[in-house]
Amino acid sequence: MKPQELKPFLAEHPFFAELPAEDHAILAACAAYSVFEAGDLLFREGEEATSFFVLREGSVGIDIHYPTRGLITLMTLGKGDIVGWSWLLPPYRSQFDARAIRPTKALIFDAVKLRASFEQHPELGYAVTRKLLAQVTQRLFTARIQLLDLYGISTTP
Amino acid sequence: MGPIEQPRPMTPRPFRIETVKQETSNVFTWTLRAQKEGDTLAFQPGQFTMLYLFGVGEVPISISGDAEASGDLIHTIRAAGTVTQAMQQKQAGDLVGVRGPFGNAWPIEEAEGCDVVLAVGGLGLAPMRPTLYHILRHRERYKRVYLLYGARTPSDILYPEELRAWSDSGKIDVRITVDVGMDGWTGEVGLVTDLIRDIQLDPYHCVSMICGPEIMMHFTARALFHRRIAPQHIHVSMERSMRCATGWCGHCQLGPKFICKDGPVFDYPTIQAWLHKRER
Amino acid sequence: MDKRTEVIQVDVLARVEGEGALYLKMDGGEVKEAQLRIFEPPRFFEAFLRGRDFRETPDITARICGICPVAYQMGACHAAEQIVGIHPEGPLRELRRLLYCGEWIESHVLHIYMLHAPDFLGYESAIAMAEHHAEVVERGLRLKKIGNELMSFIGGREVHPINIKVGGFYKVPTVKEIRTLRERLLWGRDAAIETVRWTAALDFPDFNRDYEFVSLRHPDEYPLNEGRLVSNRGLDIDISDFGDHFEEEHVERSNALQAIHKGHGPYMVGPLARYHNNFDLLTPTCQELAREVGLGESCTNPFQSIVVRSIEVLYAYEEALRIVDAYTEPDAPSLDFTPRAGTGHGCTEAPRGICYHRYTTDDNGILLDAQIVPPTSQNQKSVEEDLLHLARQSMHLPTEDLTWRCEQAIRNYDPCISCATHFLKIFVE
Amino acid sequence: MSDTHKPKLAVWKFASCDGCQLSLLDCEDELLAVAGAVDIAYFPEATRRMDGGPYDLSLVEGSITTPHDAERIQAIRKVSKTLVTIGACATSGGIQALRNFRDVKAFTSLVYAHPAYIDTLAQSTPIAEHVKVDFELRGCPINKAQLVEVISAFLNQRKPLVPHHSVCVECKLKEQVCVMVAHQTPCLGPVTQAGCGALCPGFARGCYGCFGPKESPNTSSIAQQWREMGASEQQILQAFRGINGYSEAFRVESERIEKRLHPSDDPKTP
Amino acid sequence: MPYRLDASSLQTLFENLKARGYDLLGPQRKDQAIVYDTLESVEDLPQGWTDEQEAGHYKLKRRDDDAYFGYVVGPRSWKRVFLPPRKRLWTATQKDGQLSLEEEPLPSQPIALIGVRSCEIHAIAIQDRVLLEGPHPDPYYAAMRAQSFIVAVNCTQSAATCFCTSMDTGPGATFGFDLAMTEIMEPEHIFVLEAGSPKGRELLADMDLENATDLQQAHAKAGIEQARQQIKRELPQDGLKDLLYQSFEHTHWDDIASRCLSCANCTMVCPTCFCTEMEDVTDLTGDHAERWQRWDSCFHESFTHVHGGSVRQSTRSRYRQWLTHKLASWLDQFGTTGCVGCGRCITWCPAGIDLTAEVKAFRDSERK
Repeated sequence: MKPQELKPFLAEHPFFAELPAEDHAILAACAAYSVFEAGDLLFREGEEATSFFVLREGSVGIDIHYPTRGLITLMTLGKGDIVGWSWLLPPYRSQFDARAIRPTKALIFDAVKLRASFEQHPELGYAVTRKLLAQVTQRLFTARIQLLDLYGISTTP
Repeated sequence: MGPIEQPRPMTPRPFRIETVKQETSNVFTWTLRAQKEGDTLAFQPGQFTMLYLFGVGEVPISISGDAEASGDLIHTIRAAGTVTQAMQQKQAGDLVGVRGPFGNAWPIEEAEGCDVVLAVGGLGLAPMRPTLYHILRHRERYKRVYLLYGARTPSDILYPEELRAWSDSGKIDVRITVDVGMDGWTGEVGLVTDLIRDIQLDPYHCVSMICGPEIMMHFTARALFHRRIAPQHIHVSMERSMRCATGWCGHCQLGPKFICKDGPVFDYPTIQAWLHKRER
Repeated sequence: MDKRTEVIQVDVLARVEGEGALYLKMDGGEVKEAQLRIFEPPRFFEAFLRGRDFRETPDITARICGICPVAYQMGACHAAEQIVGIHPEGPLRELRRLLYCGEWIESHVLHIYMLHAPDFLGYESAIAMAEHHAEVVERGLRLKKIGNELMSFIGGREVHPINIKVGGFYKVPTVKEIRTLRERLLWGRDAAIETVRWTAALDFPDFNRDYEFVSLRHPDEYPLNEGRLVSNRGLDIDISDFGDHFEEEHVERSNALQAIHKGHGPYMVGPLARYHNNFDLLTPTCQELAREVGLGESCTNPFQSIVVRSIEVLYAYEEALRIVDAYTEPDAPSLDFTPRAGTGHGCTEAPRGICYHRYTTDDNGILLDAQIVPPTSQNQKSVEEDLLHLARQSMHLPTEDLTWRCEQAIRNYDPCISCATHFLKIFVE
Repeated sequence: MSDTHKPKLAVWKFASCDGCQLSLLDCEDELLAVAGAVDIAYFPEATRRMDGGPYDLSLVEGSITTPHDAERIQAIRKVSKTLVTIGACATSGGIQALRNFRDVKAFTSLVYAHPAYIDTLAQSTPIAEHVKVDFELRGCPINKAQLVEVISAFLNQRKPLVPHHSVCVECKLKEQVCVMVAHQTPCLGPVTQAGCGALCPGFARGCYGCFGPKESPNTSSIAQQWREMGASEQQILQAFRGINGYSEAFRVESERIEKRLHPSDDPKTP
Repeated sequence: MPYRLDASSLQTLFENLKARGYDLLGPQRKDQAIVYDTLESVEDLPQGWTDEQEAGHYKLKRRDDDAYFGYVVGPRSWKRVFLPPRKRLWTATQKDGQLSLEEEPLPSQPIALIGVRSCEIHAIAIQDRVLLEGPHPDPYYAAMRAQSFIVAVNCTQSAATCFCTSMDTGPGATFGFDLAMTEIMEPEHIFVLEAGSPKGRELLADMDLENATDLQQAHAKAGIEQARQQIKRELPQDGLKDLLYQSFEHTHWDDIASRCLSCANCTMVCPTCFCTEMEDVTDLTGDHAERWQRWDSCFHESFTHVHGGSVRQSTRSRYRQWLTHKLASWLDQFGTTGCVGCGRCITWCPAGIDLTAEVKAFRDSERK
C-alpha cells in the first residue's frame, strides 16, 4: 500500500484523527499496512524495538513467559489500541512479547524513521507523545488495579 | 400438618446440604433443602441469608439460585475465612442453619424496558445469578442485556457452562475478561471497566447493576458515567461486617446506612459519598 | 542383684509442679549418688524486687508459684506489715486464714488425688484412674473445686488472687455472702473424712526415717499464718532468727539452692513436720480420725504423707467452717499505714511447708533487699536422703519398679520445683 | 489407652510459675470432658505417660530464658500441628522479663553464689519471638474458661472467642462501678485486654494489667490520667513494668516514662 | 389531674406495683455510686444522697435533706432491662444427624422501673425506634417493653454533666411514662404524682390519693425549672449534622484520638447505644452450641472486621464514627438524634472526654 493510500486510515483512526493533514502525510511516509495471523509475533521481548503498531482490527496479547506457568497474557489490545512504546525511548528494546490472538490488521510504523521525523517536526512528536502517554497512563492504571488482586479478596468471614 | 411456626429472626432453621459442587479450587455451591416440610425460602434476586455452621459460626451469603424456581436454596461460597473454610469441609447430607432472607433486591423492575448492564467481578457473579435467571425468564421485558464479568484468571471463572449457554442463546451479550491470561486463554485480559468501552447502549434508558469488590464497583461506576449513564441508574451491592442481619447489631453501618436492612443494594448516589471516606 | 550397677535417670519427673529430673547411680550394689536435679530456669524474683514498692510484693511474689500463691502473698504481707508496725487482727486475720484454708485444700487435694494416689494404685494419671475409680476422682475434683471456690470467693481467683494487700484486703465479704459457702464446706468436710479413710487404706512401703521436723507452732491454733519456728530436736526460735539457723547452698547440678539447718543438716518441712509438731492442735475430729485409721501422733513414713495431707484437708474444711460461722464484718477492709525504713520477716505454712520472706525497705517503702526461702528448696536434701535410703532398701526391685518407687518417693514431698527456683538469696559480700 | 481418633494434646513448660497449666487441672468440671475429647499424650504435671509426637495441639506455658529452652521450643514447634501459648510468660515474657530492663549478670550474682553454674539468657522472651505461634492466650494466670474455649474452638475448628477489647467492657457488662471515675483509683483497665472478668475493679482495686495490652491501647493517655490522679512517675513506670512489662505497648510507654525520669540515662541502667 | 403522695407513703406505691405483679427496679447505693437494681422497699433507695459529676469524675455526697431521688443519673442505664448486657438467644443440639434449636423463652416477669429520668425516657423511645420499628423487631426487647411500667421522676436538680435542655429531652418528663413524680422537700416532703397512661391512671385510682394543690403543683414546676437553670453544658443542635459530616477530615479528630482510650466506656454507659455482638459458642463435646448477644462497641477493632482486616483501624476513625453516628447519621437513620444529653459518656470517660466540648471545637474552627 502506498503512503498516500494510508493517509485515509490515519485520518480515521482515533489515535491520529485530531492531527492536521500534513502530519498524516509525514506519518504515512513511515507507515505500512500489515496483517498478522493468530499466533504471529508483532515483536519479541528483548529485541530491538523497531516498530510501532496501531491496531485496526483483531486482538493482540501482551505476553510474558513464566517458567512454571507457561505463557501468561498480561493484557489484550484491540481495535484503536496502540502496541509498543519501547521504540520511543532508549534503549529501544521491547519489554514483552506481543502476539496476535486473532487475525489482526495493523498499521506498522518504522520506529527509526518515526523518531527522525519527530526530531524534524517537534510539534508532531509532541502530539503523538501526548497520545501515547494517554494510553500508557490508562495501562498503568489497569496494572495498578490488577496488582490489588481484587477478585481474590472476600469480605465474608 | 400444622402451620409452620415462624422462628424469631435470630433463630436459624435447619437445612440439609443436598449437593455440593466444587466450582473452582476454593469456591463451591451448595443446594440446601429445608428440614421442615414447606419451610422453603422465598426470596428476591439480590437478597442474602445468614448461614450457620454448627459449632463454627455464621456468615452472610448471597443467594445465587433462581427465585422463581420453587424449592431448594442455592448458595455459592468462597472458602476464605474460618467459617467458610469449615463449610468447604461439609458434605451432602450435613446440616446447616439458615436465617433469612434478608436485605433488599436488585432493581429488576426499574430495569424493564431498558438496556441492562450487569457488571460483576470475581465472586460477584453469584449474587447476580438470580437476576440473570429472572431476565432470561422475562427476556422480552428488557432491551440489550450485557453481562460484563471480570475474573482473576481463566480457572477462576464461575459457572463456565452456564456462561457459555447464556452467550450461545443470544439472549445475553456475555463478555468476560481476566486479570491474567493463562492456560491458553484467548479471551480478553484487562479490567472489567475496559469491557464497557465497546458495548452499545442507550444511556438514557439503561440500568446497571454492579457486584464485586468495592474498588471494582467504584471504577466500573466511573466508566459507566463516562458512557453518560445517570448515577441513580447504577446500583451496587455492598458488603460490611454483618452479624445480625436484622438491623440490631450496628456493625454493618456505612455512613447513615445499614447494609443489612437498607441494602445490600444501593443506588450509587445514596452510597457514593460514603464509599470514598478514608477511615484512617 | 547384690552387685547391681546401673544408672537410673528420669529426665522429666511427672506429676510434680515444675520440671526436675531424678538421677540415681548404683555401682557394685552400692548407691553412689541420688539426686533430685532441678533444671527449672531461674527467674530472679529477689533481684527484680529491689527497687519496687513494698506494697507490690503480694502481687509480684504470688507469681513465684501458681500452686501456692497465697503462701507467698501471706509471707510478703506479714513481712511488710512488720516493717510498718501493723498487725491485722480479728475478722481480717480470720479471712486470711480462710483464704489459706482454700489454698491448702486446693493444693493438698490436687496432690492427693491427681498426683500421688495414682502411684499407689498403679495408674499413670488421675485421668486414667478415673476409668476404674470414677467416683473417687470425682470426689477429689469436687473437693478441690471447693478449695478453689474458697480462694476465688476471698481472693478473686484461685491462681494469683487479687484481693490481698499489705494491711488486709481491698474488699471484704458481707456476712450474708460468706454464709453462702457453708453448704459446700459441710459437704467437703464429709468428703474429707472419706478421703482420710480412703488414703489410709492404701498400701504403703515399709519405710521410716528419723527426720528433723521443722514447722511453725502457734499456741492456740494449728499453724497456717504464724507462730514460732520449732522442731522435734529442740529448735524454738522467732521467725526473724531464721537466717541464723538455716543456710542455703548452691550446688552445681541445680538451678535451685538447697537449705540445711546449721549444725544439724537436712531437715523436713511440710505436712509430716506440722503434724508431728502440732498434733495436739488439730480438731478433735481430726485427732480421732487419725487414731481410727491407725496413724499415730507422729508419722515418719513419707509415703504416708498422703494420709497426713488428707487429715490436713479435713482440718482446713473444719477450720473454714468455724471461720465462716463466726465471721463478722471488719470496720475497714484493711489497716492504714505509712511506709518507713526497716526490715520485716514473714513465715507461713505453705502446703509444702514453711515459706520464709525477709524484706528491707527505705523510708519510702522501696525495697532495698529481699530474701524468699520456699519450702521445696528446704526439703531437697531430705528428698535426696530418702532416695539414697530407699534405693538401698529396694535394690531387689526390677529397674522399672525401682524407678517408679523412687519417683513416688520424690512425690511424697509434693515438691514444687517452680517455686524452688525462685528463691534463695545468698549473701555475696 | 490411647485413642487414635482423638487429637493428641501436649502441655509444655518453660520458665513460669505453673499457674497456667494448673488452670487446666483447675477445670474441675471440664477436666474429664477434656480428657474425653482429646488424647492427653504429654502433660508431665498430670501424667507419667509421655507419648511422642506429633501432637495436634500443643499448649506452651512459660518464657524462653535459657539457650537450652531456645532449642527445645524449636523441637516442640516441629512436632506440633497447632501451637497455642498460654499465659503472660509465654506471650510476653512474663514477670521474669523484668530482667530485660536490667543487667542479668548482676542479677545472677545477686541470687547465686556460683553464677557460673547458671545457664541463662540475658532476656526472657515470649514464645512468638522464637517460633510461629498459632494462638496466644493471655493472662497471669489465664482464665480457665478461656482455656476451655480455646480447646473447644480447636476441636470445632473455629476461631476462639477471645475478645481483644478493654477490661472496661467486661467491667461494664458485669455492671461494676468504675473505680477510676467513682473512686479515683488508678486503673490499667482501659488499656488492658479483657479476659479476667474485670476482677480487680470488682474488688474495688485498679486493674494491674494481667492480660497485657488490649488492641490499640492508648498508654500515654492513661498515664496522663494517672498523673492527674496524683500518681508519681515512678508509680506509673512500675505499673507498666509489671507482669506484662515486656509486651510492646507497655514496654514502649515505660521506656518513655523512664526517659522523663532519667533524661540522660541509658535505658538499661536500673 | 396531679395527686399528692406523702413521702412517708412511698412504700404504698411500691406495694401497689408489687400487688400488680411487678418486680421493682430502681436506684440504690452500691460501690460508691447510685445504680439501678432490684428494689425491695423504699429502704433500698439512696435517701439523702446525691451525686457530684464532672468529666471523668463521679462522687457520692450526703445531702442535707432526706430526698429519695436527690441524685441525677448513675453509671447504669435502663437499657440493661430491655437490652441486657448479655443474653442467650438459643441453644442448639446436633446429634444423630439432627440439628435442633431451642429458642430462649421470652421474659414474662413484668418490671416496674422506678425513678426514670426524662432523658432516659427519651433514650428508651430512641431504642424503641431502633429495635422495634425496623424490618425485624427484637422479640426480647418487645416483650420487656410491653411488660414494663415506667415511674418517671422529674429532675429538680442537674449535674454539671447534664445537657438535656440542648437536646430537648428534659428535665421534666412529657411522655412515655405510666406515672411521673416530682419530689418536693419544702415545706413538706411529698411527691406530686401524675398518670401518663391508662395503666398509670388505674393505679392512681386504686391508691385513692388527694389531689395536689395548686401551690404544690407550682412547687413541682419550680423544682423542674430549678433543674433547668442549673444546666451548664450545651450542645447546640443547629447545623450539627452537616457540621459533623463536613468535618470528616478535620485534624481535631487526631487531638481527640490522642486522649481517647478506645476503652468503650462511653458506649457501655450510653442509654441509646445499641450495638451488640453475636457470639457462637460450643462445648467440648461439640454436641451443644449456643448463641449469645452481648453489648459491643464501635470502639473495638473487631467491630468492623471483615476478611482481611478491620475497616476502622484507628482510634481516630472509631471515635469519629461514634460521634458522627450519635449526633448526625442517627438523624438520617431514625429521624432523631442518638443523644439525650444525660452526660454519662462525659462522666464515665476515664479520660474525661466531653462530647459537648469536642463539638464546640469543631464549631469554633469552622467559624474561624
